[in-house]
Amino acid sequence: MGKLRTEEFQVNMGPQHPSTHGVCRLLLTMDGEKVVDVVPHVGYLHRSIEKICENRTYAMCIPVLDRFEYVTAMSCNYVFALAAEKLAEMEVPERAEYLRVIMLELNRIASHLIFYGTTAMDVGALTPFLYGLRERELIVDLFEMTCGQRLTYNYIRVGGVSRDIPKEFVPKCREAVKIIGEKLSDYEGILNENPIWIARMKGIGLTDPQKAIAWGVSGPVLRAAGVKHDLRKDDPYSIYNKFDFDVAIRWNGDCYDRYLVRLDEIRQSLKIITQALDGLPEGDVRAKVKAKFKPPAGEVYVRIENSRGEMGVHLVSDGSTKPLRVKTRGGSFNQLQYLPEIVRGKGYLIADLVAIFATFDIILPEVDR
Amino acid sequence: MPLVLMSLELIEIFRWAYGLLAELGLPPVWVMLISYGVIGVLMFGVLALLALFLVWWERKVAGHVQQRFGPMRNGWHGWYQTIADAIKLLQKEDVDIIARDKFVFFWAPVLCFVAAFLAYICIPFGKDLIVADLNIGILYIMAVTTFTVIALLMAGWGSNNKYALFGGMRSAAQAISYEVPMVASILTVIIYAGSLSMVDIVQSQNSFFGWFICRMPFGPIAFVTYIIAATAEANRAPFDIPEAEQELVAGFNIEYSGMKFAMFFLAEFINLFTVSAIAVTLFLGGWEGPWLPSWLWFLLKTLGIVFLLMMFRWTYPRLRVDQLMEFAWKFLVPVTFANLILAATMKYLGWYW
Amino acid sequence: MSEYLSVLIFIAVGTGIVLFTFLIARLIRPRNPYPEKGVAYECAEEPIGDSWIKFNPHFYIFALIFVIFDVEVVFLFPWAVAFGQLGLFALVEMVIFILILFFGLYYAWKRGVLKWV
Amino acid sequence: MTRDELKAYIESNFVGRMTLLESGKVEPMYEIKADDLIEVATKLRDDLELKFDFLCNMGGVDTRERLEVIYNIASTSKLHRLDFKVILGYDSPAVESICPVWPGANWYEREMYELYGIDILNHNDLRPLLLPEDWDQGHPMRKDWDAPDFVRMPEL
Amino acid sequence: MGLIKKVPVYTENIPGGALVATSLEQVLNFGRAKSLWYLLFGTACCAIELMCTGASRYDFDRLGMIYRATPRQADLILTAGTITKKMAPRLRKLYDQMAEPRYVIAMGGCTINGGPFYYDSYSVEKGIDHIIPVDIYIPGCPPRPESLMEGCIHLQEVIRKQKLSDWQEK
Repeated sequence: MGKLRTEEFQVNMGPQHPSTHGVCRLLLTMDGEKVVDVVPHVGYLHRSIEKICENRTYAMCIPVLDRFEYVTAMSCNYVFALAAEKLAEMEVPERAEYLRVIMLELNRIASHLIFYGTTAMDVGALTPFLYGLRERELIVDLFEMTCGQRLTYNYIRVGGVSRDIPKEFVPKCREAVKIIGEKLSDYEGILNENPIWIARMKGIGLTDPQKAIAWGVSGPVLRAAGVKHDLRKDDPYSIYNKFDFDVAIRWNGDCYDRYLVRLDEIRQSLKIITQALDGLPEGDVRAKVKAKFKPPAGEVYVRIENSRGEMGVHLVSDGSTKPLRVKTRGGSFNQLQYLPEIVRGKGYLIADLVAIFATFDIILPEVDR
Repeated sequence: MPLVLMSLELIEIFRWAYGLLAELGLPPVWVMLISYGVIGVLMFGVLALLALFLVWWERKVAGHVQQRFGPMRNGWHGWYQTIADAIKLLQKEDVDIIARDKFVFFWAPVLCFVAAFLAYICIPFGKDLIVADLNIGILYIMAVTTFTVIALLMAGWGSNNKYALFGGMRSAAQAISYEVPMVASILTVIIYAGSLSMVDIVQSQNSFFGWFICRMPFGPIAFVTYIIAATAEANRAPFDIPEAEQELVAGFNIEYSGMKFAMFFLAEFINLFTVSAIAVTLFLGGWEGPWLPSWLWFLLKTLGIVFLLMMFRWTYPRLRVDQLMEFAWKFLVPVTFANLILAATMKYLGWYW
Repeated sequence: MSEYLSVLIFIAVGTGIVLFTFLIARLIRPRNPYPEKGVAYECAEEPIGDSWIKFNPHFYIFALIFVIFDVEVVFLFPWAVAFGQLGLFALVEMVIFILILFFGLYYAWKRGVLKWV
Repeated sequence: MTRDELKAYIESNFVGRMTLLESGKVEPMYEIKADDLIEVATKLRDDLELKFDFLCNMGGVDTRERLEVIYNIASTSKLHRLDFKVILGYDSPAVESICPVWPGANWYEREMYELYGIDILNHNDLRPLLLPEDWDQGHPMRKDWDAPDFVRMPEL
Repeated sequence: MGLIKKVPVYTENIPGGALVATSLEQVLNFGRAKSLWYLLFGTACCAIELMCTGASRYDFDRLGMIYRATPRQADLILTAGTITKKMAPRLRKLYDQMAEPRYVIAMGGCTINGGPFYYDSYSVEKGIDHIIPVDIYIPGCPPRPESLMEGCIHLQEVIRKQKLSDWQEK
């Protein structure tokens, strides 16, 4: 058939759209059902967290940073606390480190469960969404037991954690780990072999590892493209080098692999949590921190492996009680930047774009801050 | 109680009323008009109740599949939830969309509902319980239900909204693609029934092994292909791409609110019941069954199929639009036509029960 | 033919009932139009351009294939009804008829017409 | 490479082009001249021993005395990390775009342009990223920025 | 048409007319209250709690609340999350596009007055009541699902007390 020219037109997807996970606006240039180009417009959730942090003391920064990436608020707490500790060259009690690892990994699972649910929902399976959130509630209960909050925890502080865990925590946590481990096979049973699911996910949204690195893509998206890059192994922070776990990796870099990598990561996190619970030492949970915490002047960039990729903070201190600059970095920022690269000119349909967006697991506060 | 139920036969009432009217000395045409009119209104009442029930049931099924309860606060297990919804929709503002095409926008929901409603003229709810036993019954149903597509296309076009346009286009493409395999599966039944009349089709499968689904091997194939095509015709998940929430926000009905939206909603559930009723009539022996009154058998079987379609919706991911079309043309059409030839050959050779 | 009168009456009744419910709704619903309310909804943004656009012509090819098959189906209906009385000749004839159409479908398939957009 | 090896390697290979700063607490922090930026960055990326192929983060800093642009880079194969910065004055600060070296810098630069007013030279697209389209109140991340509805936290 | 608004006026002189008016009022209010379809609109942290409320443990559907993706069919906006200055016009647009009767629940501290982003923030709208009229405020950062449901039940009570005579019409 000869080329017949059709009219290209522009459609707004977002800021209020069920599958943009918040308030991203994708300006699509369409040719019929085909997506010719996509331009992300962000900033609808730009809350000036960095500016606020510059006017807060170090302790007060942490609750604000909770809202930087609320799906894994523990990571946000941790990365800032880690940066401040590095600046002040502070030692953290071992029990606190164990608790931090348990919380971080629980939070990673919670985040991936949301991913599982929302991705299934975006691809049109409505029920797995509720299953994912149902198991997430178990983890949320644990957090609530520990720090009294369901979503924004303010638990990991400079020098340790805010308080010790209650004594019911460990058995409850073991139980949750067991249940989630069992349910995980259910999740895989629902979707992994489903022909419609495979048809929708396989071969869609291929990422090129070299390009992805150049664009700063990290985390599960990069690992699904066959790059074995996990900061827990490559640039170990906290006590991750004490635990035995594998880096989940897949090689095709399509939506299906990104989905599988995340499910595998849940499994690895469960493994880490079990080991951490077994090895949990007694002792203090917080180092002595002065009421007016003043790290010496200097600057540091720390990065951790969050569920959406590398999360980092560049912290600049001028020796006063308030940081001079808190520059945060979230995985979604780079991934959303990279999104047009893999969609442009590939002839994906609007449904594919939704699947790609979902498996990139972009959440907007991390982009907009 | 069962005795009362068994004596409930609409046709008797109709005959009685007909005779009464004829005695009054009205011209026959008027008698026809009035009696059919009354039946039409009655049918609307039944369908409205049915749709209310189906919406409630859908929400309960969804709830229980998803390990929650669904509506609980309005009556016993929320039984009057949909009534509240209906009252709400009745008093919802009808927004004047500036850029719409006024005529098309207004008539789309009407056509959508009427198309769904017309099918009920020749659906046999039970023994002798049919409005008019048209001799081209099934062909007629196929013809009128297709009007729904035009209505959805009108809704998509008339809204002057890109998402709605996508929804309308998709629904048209989907409906015309699945029409062919659907009709081909129906034809396998017609070869054996030898008639297009719905009543004749039911009467030709008068024992359990006479049900067309039990005719090996083409019966089950035709049934499965019919169910797949019917799910697509009724725009149900996993074929609900015209209103795919995650892609097109709400698809063709994106700009509709209030009563106009309610008509689409109603038509969707009426269509769901229609395709299930056709499946029952063609493959599952219609009203045939022991002990219970015929209409109850029909209702039970139909609700069983409806339940099946609901379970589809809440378990499967959604197909992509191109996969959907390819599935229809590259798989269903060849399979159904091959099945048709197989059935015809076996009929000719006499290898069937 | 009197049965077919019921179709006409049902059309009238159906339309009448829908219009009646619209009328009731019109009586009890609030009405408060203002220009912002009537803007087409496009995910909370101002729509870009008109949505009455030239659509991909591929779409019509599906419609064409459908028309061909639908005409075939129209021929098949009387054939199926009368099949019991017709015998071998009708069977062979219809198989040939279907096969010819399938060559057409196969051709369209190979030309890549059966690809959506 | 470990931190000390990295320091030594850079000292010998980037003579006069990268100045070690005191402020870096964990990883070495260097200063690079604004004119030299692209060349040094390309070399950092392409050097077979360094292979800094991953731009973690970049952003502006307002220290009340000057403006800085910080770059945090890492290597996904060699697993080492490095920070460097470009120091700019307040009057017409401008820095070359490093998108040719690390394309991921694109949005960071757009963000820096609108929040700090640091001009990015040779950038292909400097539309506002985070702020509203009709923003006309200057560059809010500067320390001396103020606006009518900007409420400062009272000192505790 | 707005005829309904005048029903109390017409019926007050008829014997028993007031009864008709009030029962009509009750039936209509019942429909509105028991079938609040909310707009799928979440911006930030509260959206996660909104999701949880819709999910298995809390189950919004019990109250008859289901989500609609398009504002034309929604009755309620739950502003789940911070509204920034860039988002504010869009929120207003969404509200404008909703068909009446429409209700707003300000969920979470950010939408009530800016919450944790009140001080030192240059881009957060300090309270959505500058933009759209709010019926119910639910404090919390983010509010728990229980308090969200409580807020919705309160809104239902508010709706049940509406009068035909103050039917929204401008």
